[in-house]
Amino acid sequence: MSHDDVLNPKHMPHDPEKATLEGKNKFVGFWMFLGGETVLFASLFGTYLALSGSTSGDNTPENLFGLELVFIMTMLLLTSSLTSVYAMYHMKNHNFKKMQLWLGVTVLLGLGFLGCEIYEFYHYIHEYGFTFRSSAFGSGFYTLVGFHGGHVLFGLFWITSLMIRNQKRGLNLYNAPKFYISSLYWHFIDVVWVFIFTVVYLLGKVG
Amino acid sequence: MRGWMGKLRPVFIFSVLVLFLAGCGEENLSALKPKGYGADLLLDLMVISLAIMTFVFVVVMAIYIFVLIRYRRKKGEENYIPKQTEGNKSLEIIWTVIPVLLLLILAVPTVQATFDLADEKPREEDGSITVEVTGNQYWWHFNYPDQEISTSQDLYIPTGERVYLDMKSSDVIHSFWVPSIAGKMDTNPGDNENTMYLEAYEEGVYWGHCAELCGQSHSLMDFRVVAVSSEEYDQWVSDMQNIDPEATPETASAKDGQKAFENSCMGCHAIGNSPAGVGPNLSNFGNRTKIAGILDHNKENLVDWIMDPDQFKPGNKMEGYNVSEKEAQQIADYLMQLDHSEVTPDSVNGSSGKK
Amino acid sequence: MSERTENVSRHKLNVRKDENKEEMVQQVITFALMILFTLIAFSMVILDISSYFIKPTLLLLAGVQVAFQLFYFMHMKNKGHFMPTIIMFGGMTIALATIITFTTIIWW
Amino acid sequence: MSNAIVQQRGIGAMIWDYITTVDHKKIAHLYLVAGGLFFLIGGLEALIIRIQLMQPDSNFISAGLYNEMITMHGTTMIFLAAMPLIFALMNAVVPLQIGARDVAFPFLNSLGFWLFLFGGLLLNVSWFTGGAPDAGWTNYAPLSSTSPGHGVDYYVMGLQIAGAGTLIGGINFLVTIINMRAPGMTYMRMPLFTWTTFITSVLILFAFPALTVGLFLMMFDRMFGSAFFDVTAGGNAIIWEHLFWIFGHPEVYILILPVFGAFSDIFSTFSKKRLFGYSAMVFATVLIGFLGFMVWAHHMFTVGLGPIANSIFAVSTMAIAVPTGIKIFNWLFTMWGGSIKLSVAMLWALGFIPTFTIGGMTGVMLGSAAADYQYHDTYFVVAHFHYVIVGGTVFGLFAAMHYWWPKMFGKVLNEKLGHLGFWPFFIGFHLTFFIQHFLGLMGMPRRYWTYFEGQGLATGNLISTIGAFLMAIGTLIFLYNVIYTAIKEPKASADPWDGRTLEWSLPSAPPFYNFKQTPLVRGLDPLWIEKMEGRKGITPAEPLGDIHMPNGSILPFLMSMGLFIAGFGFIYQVDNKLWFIAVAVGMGLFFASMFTRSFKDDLGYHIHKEDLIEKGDGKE
Ligand code: HEA
Ligand code: HEA
Ligand code: HEC
Ligand code: CUA
Ligand SMILES: [Cu+2]
Repeated sequence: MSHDDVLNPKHMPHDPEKATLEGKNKFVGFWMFLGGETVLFASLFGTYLALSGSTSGDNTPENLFGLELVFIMTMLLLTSSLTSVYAMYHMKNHNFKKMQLWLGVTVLLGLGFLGCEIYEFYHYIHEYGFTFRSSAFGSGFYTLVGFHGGHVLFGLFWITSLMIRNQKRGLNLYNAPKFYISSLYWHFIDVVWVFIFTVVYLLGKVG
Repeated sequence: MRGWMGKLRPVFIFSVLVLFLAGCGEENLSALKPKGYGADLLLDLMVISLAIMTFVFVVVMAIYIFVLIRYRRKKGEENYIPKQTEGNKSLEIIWTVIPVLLLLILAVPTVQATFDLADEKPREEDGSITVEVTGNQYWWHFNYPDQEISTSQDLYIPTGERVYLDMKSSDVIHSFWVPSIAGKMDTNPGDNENTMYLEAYEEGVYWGHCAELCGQSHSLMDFRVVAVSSEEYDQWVSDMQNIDPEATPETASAKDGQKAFENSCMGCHAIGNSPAGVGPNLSNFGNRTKIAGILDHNKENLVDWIMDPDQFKPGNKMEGYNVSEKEAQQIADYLMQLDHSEVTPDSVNGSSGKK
Repeated sequence: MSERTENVSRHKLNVRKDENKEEMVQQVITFALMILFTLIAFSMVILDISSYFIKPTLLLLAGVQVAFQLFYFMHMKNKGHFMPTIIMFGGMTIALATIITFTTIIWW
Repeated sequence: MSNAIVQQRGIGAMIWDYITTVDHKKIAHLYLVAGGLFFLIGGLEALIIRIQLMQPDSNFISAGLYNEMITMHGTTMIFLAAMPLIFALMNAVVPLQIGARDVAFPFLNSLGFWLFLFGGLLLNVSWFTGGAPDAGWTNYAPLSSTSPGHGVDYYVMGLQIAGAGTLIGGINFLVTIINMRAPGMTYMRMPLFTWTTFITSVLILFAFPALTVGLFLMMFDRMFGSAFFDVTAGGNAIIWEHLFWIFGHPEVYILILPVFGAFSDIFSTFSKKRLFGYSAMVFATVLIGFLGFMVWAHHMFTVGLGPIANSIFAVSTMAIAVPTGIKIFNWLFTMWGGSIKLSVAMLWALGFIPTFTIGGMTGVMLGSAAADYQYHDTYFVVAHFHYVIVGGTVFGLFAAMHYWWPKMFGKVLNEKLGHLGFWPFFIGFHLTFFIQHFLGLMGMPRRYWTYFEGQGLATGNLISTIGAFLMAIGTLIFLYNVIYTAIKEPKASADPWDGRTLEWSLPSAPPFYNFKQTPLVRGLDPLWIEKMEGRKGITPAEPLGDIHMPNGSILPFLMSMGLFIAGFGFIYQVDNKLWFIAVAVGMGLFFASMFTRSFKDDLGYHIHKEDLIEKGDGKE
C-alpha cells in the first residue's frame, strides 16, 4: 500500500501519529530532541541571567521593557498553542479540513507574535540605541530572545510547508506524525516563551 | 605464560623509576619538596590519597593476576563450559561500601584543606601584608598597596608569615603557581578578583610558572618568589620606598641611557611606585637575576633583548619603539645600575636561586 | 512498513470522538487557567507588589503553566510517554543545575 | 570492504554508493575510515609535540605552531577520532545486537556522518589558510575570543557543524534502542554495549547543547561584535568555562562508556561466561551517566569559585569512583571461574584493566580539590587523561575492532600480527605517560612549548618521547594487519569467537537487510541460549515476508556541504562582506536539500520474499 492513499476516517487508528513504526520513531525522536532543546535554552537563560546586570548607560531592563507589548505577544502565543491543540484534536477525529483551518489560525497568530517581536527590536535599536553590541546585557538579551524568535520563524515555515505539501492529498499515516511533531514543537516554543516573559521581562521589571 | 610475564615487565620498570624519581626534581621548583605551608599541606593530602590509591590498586591487581593465572584456558579445555554465574549480592555490597568508606577518608581532609587554603580571617590582623598581583602577557606585576611600592617579575615576601595576594589579570587568564610554596590560582580579567596566600618556611628563591595557556610565550612567563627573613624584608621595603626615580646615574653612558630610556621606553615602563602598566616596572631591575623572567641577567643579553624581544619571547607586547644598538648599550648600563637594595635574590641565605 | 490499519466500527468511532472531545474540554480549561495565571503575573508586576514575595510567585506561576503545556497540551500525562517524560525530566534537571550555576558561581 | 561485486562495478560506483548510502553497516565503514584517518593525523601531531619536548630549550617548532599543534591534537583526537570511531562501532553493532533491520532514522544517520566529516575537514583546512586554532582544545576566553587570525573561527564553525552531526547521531541511537528492539529483547536483556550506547546517547543529547550555545556565543563575539566574554563591555570570561565543561565532562564519559560496554561483551565472550552482575553493571552505567553531569567544575578548581563550590564538586567527583569500581570488579569476577582465551581482543581488554585503574585513581586524586591546586594544568593532568583516554578509549577501540572486525568486514584480523602490535603500543604507552605524573609534580605545567636545562625535567621528557614512538610502531603494525588481513586472510565464519549475542547469529558480514526474519529473544545472551539448547541459529519471531528498505540519498552529503561552504562565509565575512555570498550559497544549498527531502516522499522499496529465499540462508 502506498503512503499516498488518503485514508478515510474508518481506517484511521486512534493515534494516527504513532500507528506506524516510522511514526513512533518520529514521535520518540522528537521528544528526545526537545530534551536537548531544554538544555540549550537553559544555557542561554543562564548566560542571560549572568549578564543581565552588565548594562551600559540607561539601557537597563527596567527602563527598556514595556509590558503592554509583551502582554500582547504572550496572549498571541498562548492562544496559538490552543489553536494547535485544536488542530491535533481534529487530526484525531480525522477531520483534515478543520485541522488545516486551525493550523492556519496558528500560523497567523505566530506571525502576529513575530511581527511584534520585530517591532520591539526595531524600537529598542532605533529609539534607545540598545543593540546586540552595546553591552553584555544587550548581547545576552538579543541572543536569548532572538533564539526563541528564530524558533518561532522556523516553526512557521515548518507548519506552513506541511500544510501546503499535504493540501491536496489529505491526512494519512505518513504525514500524521509530521503534523503531530510540528505541533509539539509549537508548544515547546510556548514553554520557552513562558520562561522568557517571566524571567526576562517580568523579573527584569521587578529588578 | 609469556602473556602475563610481559605485563609485569613494565610494572617492574616503573617501580625502579618511582624510586629513581622520588629523589628527583629541583629544590625550588618541585611540588614534591614543599618549602611553604600550602605546598606542605597539599603534599600531605597527596600522600593520603596516594596511600588509598595504592591500596585499591594492590587489591585490583591481586585479583587480576590470580584470575589470569588460575583461569587461563589450558590445552584440552577448549570445550569446557564454565558455570554461568549471574552475580553475587554480597560481593556487590562489599565493593560498593569499601570504596565509599575509602572516599570518605579522602573527602574529609580534602574539604578541610580546601577551606584552610581559602581562609582569609587572619588577614584582618594588623601588619598582614597584601600584594596585588596582576598577570599580563607575559609578565607579572606586584603592587604592595600598604607599602606604596611596586615591582615586577620578582615577588619579595618575608618567611614565616602569611602574605595575601589579590589577583587579577590585565588581559587573558593566567595562573599563578609557585609549586614549592603553594598551589596555583588563576588570575581572571575583569572584576573577577581572586585571593590566596603564600607562607614560605625557608628563605630561598622559588621558581614560579604561569599555568594557564595564555598565548605564545605561556611557557616563558616565569617569575620568582624571593623569600627573605622579616628583617631583610623590612630592609627591602624601605630600600624600595626610598628609590628616587629621577636619580642621575654615575657613569656617562648610563646618563645617556637614562635619557634614551625616558624618550623611548617610559611610555610603557615605570621606575618607582606604579600600578601595572603596559610593561614591567623596572625600579629594581639591577637586582633581578633574570631578564624578562627567563634570560640570564647580564648586559649582553639585555642589549639583545632590547634590540629584539620577540626573538626570546614570541608574541610579547614590547614593540613600537626605535633604538640604535648604541642607545641600547647605554640603556642597558642605566638599567643595570638600578640596584637599590642590598636584599637581592643572590643575597638570600642558602640560596637555591642560582637558577 | 507494517501499517496496522484497524477497521473500526461506527460505534467505536463515536466512543473515540467522545473521548477526544472530553480531552479537548480539559484542554480548554487548562488554557483558561494559563491565561488567568498570565494575568495574575502581569498585574502583580504592574501593581508593584513587594519584591520578596513576587519573585518566587512569578516563577511558581511560570512553572505551573509549563507543566500544563507539557502534560496537557503536549499529552505527557497520557500513556506511551514514559521515555519522553524521563528525558524531559532529565533535561530539566540539567537545566536547573546550569541555571543555578550561572546565577551563583559565575561570580558571587 | 572490497568485495568482488563492488570491484566489478568500478570505483566510481563504489564511491557513489558510499556517498549516498543509508545502510548503517556502510556508514560504520565510513566512520571507521574517516575516524581512523583523523586518528593518524592526531597521532602525527602528538609525535610532533613529543619531538619538540624531547629535549630542553628545543626549537623544533615555533611557540605559535606548538600551540596550534596541541589545540589541533586535542580537538582532532576527541571530536574527530575517538567519537567517530565509537560511532563506527555503534553503527556496526547496535542494530545487530538488538535484532533490528536498520537504525530508526537511516537518512539522519547518514546526515550525521557527513556533518561530522565536513566539520572535521573545515577544522583542518585552517592549517592551510594562515593558522590553526591555538587556544587549546578547551578554547578558554578571552584568549580565544581575542586570538588574532581566523584559527579560532575555524574551531568554532568546524565544531558547530561536527557537533550537530553528533547530536543527530545520538538521537538516532536513542530512538533505535527504544523502538526497534526485536520481540523479547527487553531492556534488561540488552547486551552491555547496547546499554552503554543508550546511556552515551543520553549524555550526548544533554551535553552537546551546552557546547552549541558556547560556540554560538564565541561566534557572535568573534564575528559579530557581541560582548559575552569581553570584560570591557561587561562580559564574563568564566561563562565560557562553565559552558565548555558542562559539555566537556560528560564528553569524557561519552568517550569511555561505549568501550566499557564493548569490554563487557569481550570479557564475557572470551571467558565463556555470562557477564557477572549484569544488573549491577547496568545500574553503574546509569549512575555514571547521571553523576557525570554533576561534577564539571572539577576542571575549574583554580578558577576561584570559592571553597564551598569546590568542596561540593570535589565530593561529587569522588562519588564516580564507586560505580566505576563496581564495573572493574564485575569484570574481574566475570573472568573468575571462566575459561579465559587470550585472543587479541581479550589482550587489549586485559591491558585496559590496570591502565584504566591507574588513570581512574589519578582522577580521584585530581578530584581532591585542594590537591588539584598543585596538579591542575600540569603534566599530572596530561598523564591522568591519557591513562583514561588512551588506556581506556583507545585500548577499547582496538579491542572492539579486533572483536567485531569479522562482523564489519567479513574477515578475522590476523591474530599473530595483533599480538605483535599490542606490545609496543602497550609498553610505549606506559613509557610515555607514566613518567608524566612525576614531570607534573616536579613543576612542569602543561601546554608548555619548552622547558629549561637545569629544571630536572629532561630525562623524563626524553623517556616520554621514546614511548610515543613505540606507540607509533604499534599503530603501524595494526595498519599493516588491516591490509594483510584484507589480502591474505580467508573469509570469516558467522561466529568465530563462540559469541553470545545476536550479531554472531548473522553471517560475517551480514546481508544488507541484516535479519531475514526478525529474531525472537528468549533471554540475556540469546545466541548462547540457543547454542546451549543445541540449536544452530536463533528462533525467528515472524514468518518470512517482504522486507521494507529505505532508499539511498545524496541529500545528506549536499546538506553538509552547504554548511561547509557557509562556514567559510561566516569566517571570512569579517574581512569582506562579499563573503556573505558564500553564506547565502551554502545555506541555500542546505535549505534547498532540506526542502527536497520534505517535499519528495521517500517511500523506500521492498525486497520480496521470493528473492530472500533464493539467496539461501547466507551462512557458510
Ligand atoms: C575517557 C575520559 C576520562 C575519564 C573516564 C575520566 C575519569 C575521571 N576523571 Fe578525568 N579528565 C579527562 C578524561 C577522563 N577522565 C580529560 C580529557 C581531562 C582533562 C581535560 C583538559 O583539561 O584538557 C580530565 C581531567 C580531570 C580533572 C581536572 C584536572 C585538572 O584540570 O585540574 C579531574 C578532577 O577531578 C578529573 C577527575 C576524574 C575522575 C574522578 C574520574 C573517574 O571517572 C575515574 C573513576 C575510576 C576509578 C576510580 C578507577 C576504578 C575504581 C575502583 C577500582 C574502585 C575503588 C576506587 C577508589 C576507592 C578510589 N579528570
Ligand atoms: C582521544 C584523545 C587523545 C589521544 C588518543 C591522545 C594520544 C596521544 N597524546 Fe594527547 N591530548 C589529548 C587527547 C588525546 N591524546 C588532549 C585532549 C590533549 C590536551 C590538548 C590541550 O592542551 O588543549 C592532549 C595533549 C597531549 C600532550 C600535552 C601537550 C601539552 O600540554 O603541551 C601530549 C604530550 O605528550 C600528548 C601526547 C599524546 C601522545 C604521545 C599520544 C599517543 O597515544 C598517540 C599515538 C598515535 C600515534 C603515534 C599515531 C601514529 C601514526 C602514524 C605513525 C602514522 C602517521 C602517518 C600518516 C598521517 C599517514 N597529548
Ligand atoms: C609598547 C610597550 C613597551 C615599550 C615601548 C618598551 N617595552 Fe620593555 N617591555 C614591555 C613589555 C610588555 C615587557 C614584558 C615582556 C614579557 O616578558 O613578556 C617588557 C619587558 C622589558 C624588560 C624586561 C623586564 C624584566 O622585568 O625582566 C626590559 C629590560 C625592557 N622591557 C626594557 C625596555 C626598554 C629599554 C625599552 C625602550 C628602548 C622598552 N622596554 C620599551 C613593553 C614595552
Ligand atoms: Cu600566562 Cu600562561
Ligand atoms: Cu572531568
